[in-house]
Parts: sequence; C-alpha cells; structure tokens
Amino acid sequence: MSDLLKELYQEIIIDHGNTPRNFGECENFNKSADGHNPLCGDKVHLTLHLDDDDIIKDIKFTGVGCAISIASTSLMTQSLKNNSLDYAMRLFEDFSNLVTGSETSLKMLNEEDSLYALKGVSAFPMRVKCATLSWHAFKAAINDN
Amino acid sequence: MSDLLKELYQEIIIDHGNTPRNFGECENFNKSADGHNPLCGDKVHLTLHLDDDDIIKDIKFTGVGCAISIASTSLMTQSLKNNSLDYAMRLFEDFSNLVTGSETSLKMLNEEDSLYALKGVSAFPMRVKCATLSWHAFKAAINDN
Amino acid sequence: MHQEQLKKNLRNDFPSLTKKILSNDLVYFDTAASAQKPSVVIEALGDFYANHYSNVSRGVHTLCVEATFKYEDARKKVQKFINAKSENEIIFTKNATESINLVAQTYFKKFMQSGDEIILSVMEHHSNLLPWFFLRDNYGVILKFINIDQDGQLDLDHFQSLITDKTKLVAITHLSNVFGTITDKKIIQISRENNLHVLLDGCQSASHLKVDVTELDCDFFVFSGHKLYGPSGIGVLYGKENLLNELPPFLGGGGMINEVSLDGATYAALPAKYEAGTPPMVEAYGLGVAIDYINNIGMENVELYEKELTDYASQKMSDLNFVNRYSNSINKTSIISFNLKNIHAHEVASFLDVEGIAVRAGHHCCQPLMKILDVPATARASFGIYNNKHEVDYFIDALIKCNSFFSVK
Amino acid sequence: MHQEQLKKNLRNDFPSLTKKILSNDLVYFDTAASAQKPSVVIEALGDFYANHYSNVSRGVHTLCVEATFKYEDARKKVQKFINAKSENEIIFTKNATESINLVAQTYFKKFMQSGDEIILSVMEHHSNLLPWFFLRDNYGVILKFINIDQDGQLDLDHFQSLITDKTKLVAITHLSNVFGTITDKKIIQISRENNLHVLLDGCQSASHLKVDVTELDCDFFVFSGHKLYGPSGIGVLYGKENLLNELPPFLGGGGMINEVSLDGATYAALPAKYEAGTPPMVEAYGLGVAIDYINNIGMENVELYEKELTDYASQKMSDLNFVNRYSNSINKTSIISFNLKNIHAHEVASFLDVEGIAVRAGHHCCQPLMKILDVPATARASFGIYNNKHEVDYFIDALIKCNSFFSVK
Ligand SMILES: Cc1ncc(COP(=O)(O)O)c(C=O)c1O
Ligand SMILES: Cc1ncc(COP(=O)(O)O)c(C=O)c1O
Repeated sequence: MSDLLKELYQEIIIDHGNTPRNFGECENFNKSADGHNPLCGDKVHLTLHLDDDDIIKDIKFTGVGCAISIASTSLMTQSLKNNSLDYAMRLFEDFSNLVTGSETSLKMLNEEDSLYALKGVSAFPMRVKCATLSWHAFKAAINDN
Repeated sequence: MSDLLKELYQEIIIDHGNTPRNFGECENFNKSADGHNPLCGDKVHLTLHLDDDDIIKDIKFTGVGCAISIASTSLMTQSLKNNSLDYAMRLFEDFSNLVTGSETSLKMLNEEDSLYALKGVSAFPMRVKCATLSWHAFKAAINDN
Repeated sequence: MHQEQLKKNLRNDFPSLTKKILSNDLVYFDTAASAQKPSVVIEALGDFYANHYSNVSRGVHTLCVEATFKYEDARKKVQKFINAKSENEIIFTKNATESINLVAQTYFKKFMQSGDEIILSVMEHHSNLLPWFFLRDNYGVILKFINIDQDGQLDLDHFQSLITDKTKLVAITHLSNVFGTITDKKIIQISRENNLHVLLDGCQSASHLKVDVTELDCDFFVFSGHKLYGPSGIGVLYGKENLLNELPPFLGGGGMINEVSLDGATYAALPAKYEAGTPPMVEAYGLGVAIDYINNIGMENVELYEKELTDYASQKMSDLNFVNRYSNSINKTSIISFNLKNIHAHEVASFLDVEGIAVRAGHHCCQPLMKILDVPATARASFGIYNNKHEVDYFIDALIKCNSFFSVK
Repeated sequence: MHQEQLKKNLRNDFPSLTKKILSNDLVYFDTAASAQKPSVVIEALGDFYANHYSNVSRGVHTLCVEATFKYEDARKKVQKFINAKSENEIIFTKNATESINLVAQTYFKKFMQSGDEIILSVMEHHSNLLPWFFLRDNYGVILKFINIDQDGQLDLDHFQSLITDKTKLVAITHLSNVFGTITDKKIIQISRENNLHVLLDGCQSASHLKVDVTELDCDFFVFSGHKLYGPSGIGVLYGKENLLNELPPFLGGGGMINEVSLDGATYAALPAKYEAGTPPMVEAYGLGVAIDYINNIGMENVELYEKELTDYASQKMSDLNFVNRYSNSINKTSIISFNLKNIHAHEVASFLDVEGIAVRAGHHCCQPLMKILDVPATARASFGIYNNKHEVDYFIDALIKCNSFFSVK
C-alpha cells in the first residue's frame, strides 16, 4: 500500500470524513455561505455566529463531498470555534500553504495540530480544492455582509 | 531563369494577357455569368450568344485579373467561338486535366492547340483557379436558364 | 489478423503509455475524456511544422500550396471516415462543443421561432445542453428531455410522447459518455417519420463505433479530434449539404467571405462559409493521420475488440459486491461508470491513480444525469484501442485493495 | 548581445527555414500570414503528447494534473507577455477571429441596442469587419469607418468627427496587416475621453511590438498564436476583468458552467466562463513555449531589429522605379505591400516563389482597403525574427529579374 495514500487518508481524516463534527446549522448564525466545487460536485453550507468582538462563537456545516472535503470542513470548524476572526484568517493562510506543499512558510500550524493531518493533500494537487473548499466558503461568509 | 516560369508564361500567354481577344460584351447575348475568385480578386464577366442549334455564335468577356486568368479567358473565347456546346463541355474537361497535370487523359487537346499553352499552370497548383475561372463562369452561364 | 494486432501490439504505438505513475505502469482508462496519441500522429504534427508550414488558402507560394493541400486532404479523410457524401459537408471547428453551438445558433435563425420545440435527453453532456439552453433563454424555444430506462437507454415511448407539431429538432448523444450505451437507430427513423431534423453528438461514438452518416441518415453529426486519437484543438461538424447551404453563417471573418465592401459582404461557398479565420490546420492534418491509423486497424475490429473488453470488465466488476455499476445494458461499449459502496468517487480515483490507473471521477459534464442517478459523482473507466484484459485484471485487483483500504479504517 | 543573436543565429532555430524551394533556399517573407515555428515549440508539442497528455481540469489522476498545470501555466505566460493584471483576463480561443466574434456578440447583448454606433476603420481585416457587420445586419447597429491618410495611418481628425453620443465602441487594428503602420495611441486616449470602449486587433502587433495592455489601456486585445511563432489552433482574448465579468457567456458547453439542471445553468467564473468544451490545450502550451522563446530574445530587441530590416527593405525598394509601395509612413514595421508596375501581384508572387521567396499576393483579407487603393491585389513582403538583410538583397535582385522577365516579353 502506498505511503502517499496512508499520508492522505490518516485515521483522523477517515474518522472526520465518516462522522463529521459540528454538522448541522447554528441556531443563531449571523454569517453564512455556500461553497461549491463544480468540477467534482462537492458542496458545503456553512453557518457561523460571530460576536461583537469578532470571536467565532459557533460554526457548523452541512454538505456532500468526498472524505477529504468533509474531513477538512469538520476539522476547520473545530479549529475555528471560539477563536478570533484574525486568528482564523492567519490560519487559512497557513492551511493553504500546508496543502499546497509550502510547508516551510508555516507560521502557526505544526504537527500537533489536527489540521496538520491534511498535509498529505499536497501530493495530490487536484485534491487541494477539496481541502480548501470550506475555507473559501468561510471567507465568503465573512466578506458577505 | 527558371524553366517552370518560361513554361508558365509562354509568349502567347503574355500576349493574350496584355491584349485580350474578344474583350467586351456581346451585342445579342442570351447567356451570361460572373466569375469571381475571392482568394485573389480575379473577376470575369462573360456574355455569349448560343443559337438554337447550341452553337456558340459569339462570346466575349470583360474583367480584371492576373495574366493567367485574362489570357486563359481570352484563349477560351477563341476556342469556343463557333463551336457547339457539346464540344465546349468536352473541351472543358480536357482543359481541366491539362492544367491539373493529368495530361495522359487528354482526349482532344494537343500541342498544336493554343489552349495547350496553359499546360505550365500545372506546376503552380495555386494558379489552377486563375486558369479555370472563366471556364467555371462559362458553365455557370450555360446552366443558368 | 487485425484483431490479433489489437490484442498485442498497439500499446507500443503510444509513447505516453510507457509512462510510470510513481513506480507503476500507467493504465489509461480515461479515453472517454481524451485519447492518447499514436506516435504517427505526434510525428505528423512535427513534420507539418518543420517541412510544410504556412497559412492555408490565400497564397500562391509553395509552402502555402503544401499546407493547403494537407488541410483539404484531411477533410477528405474525415468525409470518407464517416461516409459523408461531399467534402462540403465537413466543417472543421475547434471542438465538438463549437460544432453544436454552430448548429444551435444558425438552425434557430433559419428554422425556428419562439415556442418551437427541441427534444434532448436527460443524459446529454453539458455541451449538448447549454447551446440549446441559450435558445430557451434568449428566444423562448421549448426544450423537452427524453427519459432513460434503468440501463441508461433512451425511452423510445417517452420520446414519441414528446413529439408535437411544434417539434423541429432532436439533439441527442450517439453513445452516452456516462453509460457507454448506444443510441437505438429507431430514434432517427421515428424522427424522420415526423419530419424532425436530427443532430447526433458523436463525441464518444466516433472512436468506438463504425459511423456511417449516410446510412444513419442524421442531419448533423459532431465530434472532436482529441477523443479519436487525434490532436487537441480540432472538432468536426458534419451537416447535410442542402441544410448547411440554407443556414446562415456563424462566426464572421477572413476566409468565410466572397466579396466584402464596407456596406456588406457575401459569403463563401461550403465548407469555407463556416471556417472564419485561420483554421486549426495542423490539427486537422493530425486528425487525418489519426484516421489513417484507425482505418489501418479497421473500425470493425476496434468495435469488436472494445466490446469484448467492456463485457469482460463488466463481468469482473459485477463479481465485486462492493461495486455499483450504473448500466447493465448489453448494447453498450467502452465506458463503465461505477461507485464503490460508501466510498466517494474521488477517493477511488485518487487511490487508483497511485496504483497507476487513470480513471475519471465527477459528474462527467452530466450534472442533470447525476441528479437522476442520485449521486454527487461517479467513477468512470473508459477504454481505447490500446487497453487490454491484463489491465482490466490489474484494475479489478486495485478495486479490491481500494475497498479494503477504506473499509479497514 | 540579443541584437547580435538576432542577426546571426535565429535562423537555425527554425527547421522549416532549411527547406529548398526547387533548388533555392527558402526566403520566408510571409510571417504576417503565419510565422514559422522554432524547434523548441515543435518539440514541446510532441513532449506534451508523449509524456503529459490528458484532458484538463476535470480529473484527479496524474496526467490530468500535469496537463492542467501546463495549460494554466500557458495562461500565466500570456498574461505576463501582454502585462494583463490577472489570469482571469486571458481567454483562450481558436484564433483571433473567434476572439473578435466573442466580443462582438457578448458586448452587443450587454451594452448596446439598435441605433448605437461602433467605429471601425477602412483598413480593417475581414475578421475585424464581419463580426460587426453581423450586428449591423441583425440588430441595426450603425458602423462608421475611420479614413486613412496616404501613408496608411488612421486619420485622427476624421475619427473624432465620427464620435457621437451613440458611439459605444472603437474596434481597430493595432498594426495594419497591409501597410505595417502602427496605430497612434492617441486614438485610445480620445476614446477614453469620450467614454468609448476600445478593442485592439493585435494580430500583427503582438509579434512585432512590445505590447502592454495595461499601459495601452485598451479594453480588449486579441491575437492568434500562429503569428507569434506558436501553433495553429490557438487564439487569445484579453479583456478587462470587470468587463468580462459583466458580459454574458458566448459558446455554451462543458467547462464553462457552475451548476446545471434541466431548467437552467449558472456559469463558471473567469476565465472558464468563456472556454466551452475541451480547449486547445496543447496549442495553448505551445504558445506559452513560443512566448518563452521570444522573451528570451527580448521583445525590445525584436522591435528594433525588425524596424531596421523594414527600413532597409523600404529604402532598397524605393530605389526601384518599377515598384509601387503603398505606405511611406515612418511609423511602421515588418510589413511592406507593393506592386510592380503593369504586373499583377500574382505573377510577382509566382515568380518569386520559383526563386524561393514566399510572399503573399491578394487582398490580404482587406477587400475594402483594396478598393480604396484602387488595386485588385497587392504583393506583400512581411518579416519575422528569422529574416535578415541578406535575404532582402536577394529579394531585391529577384524583383529586378521579375520586372525584366515580364517587360521583355
Ligand atoms: C490584422 C489581422 N486581424 C485579424 C486576423 C485574423 O487572424 P486569424 O486568422 O488568426 O483569426 C489577421 C490575420 O489573418 C490579421 O492580420
Ligand atoms: C458525449 C459528449 N458530448 C460532448 C463532448 C464535448 O466535447 P469537446 O469537449 O471536445 O467539445 C464530450 C466530451 O467531453 C462528450 O463526451
């Protein structure tokens, strides 16, 4: 069995792919967006509650997609919940670098972070869009006032 | 100087190119057609008088074009005048074969005919259209009742 | 003998098939998206550029003569390949998609008005949907869609029920790019009886079936060179000469005119009328060489060989209880869409890729059909003349491995 | 150094230039119709097919990744080459003619109505006339034509006199394919001041001038790969991103959509929105390699070198009293249209062909201009980076021979 696949489909990915966390819709969301990858059909619907101090008090999603996109979304919601918007944006940059193979420029993420499990995506360039779909939806939700 | 060019531009061609015969419009024409080669701008306006016995009693042309097309038209009118339609059609076939290099299939034309001077065209495939423009116009005039 | 040739030697004609993916031999099961090219085609392109290149049609110098003759010769080859009656019926475009747009725009202008109807099917490729959607959006044309049965064949009864006296045109796939199912000729007969024009989307059929447009009696037939072992950048529109003569021009520009003044223009005769601007001339030539290559094998042999391979793969896959295939039709060839139970098609494609096997995963430009199948995506294995049973066996093993990889976790 | 390189070595980069015509060396003076290709471009096409070929964008397997990256990389190269602000502003088409048709059709739908006006010029190529004629014929758009002065330059005063409050768009050549004259930038400034959109037909300028669309501040810029030492079958449309975002789609099909149901579709973001069907992907890649090749020489050097060569040839030709040249403008490059007195351009072209010299003879897809010049046709010598003064000398000798050949008779 190839190491690349083991790297890509780490246990935590399969786990989150099969049983995503924060699945559903926030009760009191004030931001939302839909993400769609027309090339593969992956879809995500993201809702979140951003408080007055720009803290993400709650974040949830629904959607269909491959294990990578579902797991990535699930892990994203975990990482963002109760963190600041500013933190989220910086994390997005790091995450993008991680999945496109620019590890050396990571500023926040390291092997201990659960998001780091998506590093394996960098060996599959066509899957990068699966991994970043929810992040782009997040950005869209924030920018959409 | 290349033999091909000498073959192409025989004296008779240059002569007919410079001073075309049967230039003008028939007084009592009952058939006419315009020929146009959009690739090069050559144009011919052909008028002819076909009598009840299908004899070409008169045939004249006006037009602009290169030496090959003018000379070919001029020589055509000479060859067709006072000949039958049937003869003309068979001559057209021969002439096409001549200028496209299928000499072996000639049935009527031979070295003595003035039209034979256009044999040199066969070495210049892009000039075949110049040489046959008037013949196509002739056919169009006949078919256009 | 040619059947034997297919079974043994063809692979070596395709340089790309010697590629390794990681350390595995490439198994290219993505011919329905685009075919690999035999070296004769690749070399022919180089030869054209290195020895005979010039713009076509408008000059008298030697290179122009050579280029023009090569370009027009390719047209003759296409004409013979699909048995069209005249070279004037063969229009070179950039791809089948352009060909369909050309027909949609010009056909509407000549033959239709708001409220008239066109019949498509629910399994059409986006390229045979969007051009007609534009007519619906812009001019009020009504579109109707033939249903499919559970094997992915068009439902002929439903088709007949859709025909009204407003119906003008039927535009359907000749071979489904999702199911591999072959469209029943009866649909053309019925169309004829009802005085409907027929466009066949031959993108898939041109490379897998012997196509005879005269026998089929369709009015339009479109395909792309790149799926027929030819270069990218070249498509074909076949149209019956009398129809193409009646239709208005499509794109305007150099080469498609007769006389131009600032006040207006008259148009060139066919086929130039539909070829505005410098055509994909080297690409057309390459397509001609690809056609020579296929003719040399014999389209009948290709048909037999690929059918056998498809049946072999279908059989093997039906033995795997974790695989869903989306068509059990016996009237199909070269294309198998499937999913592994509980595993997304993308995972399957990535897994297979690492094993060296190239399959597509996605909606295959058939989103409406995916909705009907009620899946976000399928994986698709599609075969060409270079594939063989050995590769199918390897693929089956890989599917088993894939299934256990994702199930164990 | 690069200037030196141009003077010495480039010829060897072009395999077709070693060709003999009869027994003479080929002198290729027909670059304005289409350029010859350096071997790096020819080999790159072969390499793509032999090692990285697949359809683009829609798959996850390795070959698809490689093909997609090569295709998108070509877009970046084009973007940088003409200094566009974003890759989204670069649309790949089959040729410049398609690019112009795309703009004409979509621009009308978004911005114009019957009675609105478009300004062209009397020296436009048919490809920059017919697409607008269609708007006049079908929708009642009014076309006006800028006159030229006797050197083949656009008459700016006349241009200004044509502008009304109905004028929306100016679509003109950036470098005349008959005269070689370069369009004065003032015309864009004036257009800006009058809130007119500007389309530049850059078919000729892209290979002879350093083009900077951001500095030029045109709204649309079109050219073809085949005149820029790239493959046939590939064209480019540059459009300002905000404009392209506003315009409706052109051709419909796979790849240009976002979501599709039988009831309708939403469209993909730029640039995919305008790239329906399988694109000319290998051709785009080849164009990128051609751009690398030219960048390596330096467009500034090309400009200088070709200008010098053009001036040299013009000077030599003006010494021949039996030659008419059709533009004495000093602001011109690379293209010289001419006739020998009393000898039809076709005779000249055939004569030169036998001498090994390839020139065009005809209307150069500018019939309206021919009427203004009052000639049925002109001969045209046009230069590329591989030409040199030695060839010009040989050409001048051949003109002298040609003249005496036809005069003696
Ligand atoms: C000025 C000009 N415009 C447009 C075109 C059309 O380009 P293409 O035939 O590549 O579409 C050409 C070349 O033929 C040209 O020289
Ligand atoms: C059935 C069918 N129709 C149309 C197309 C579109 O062909 P192209 O992308 O070459 O225009 C394809 C291939 O993508 C296809 O499979």
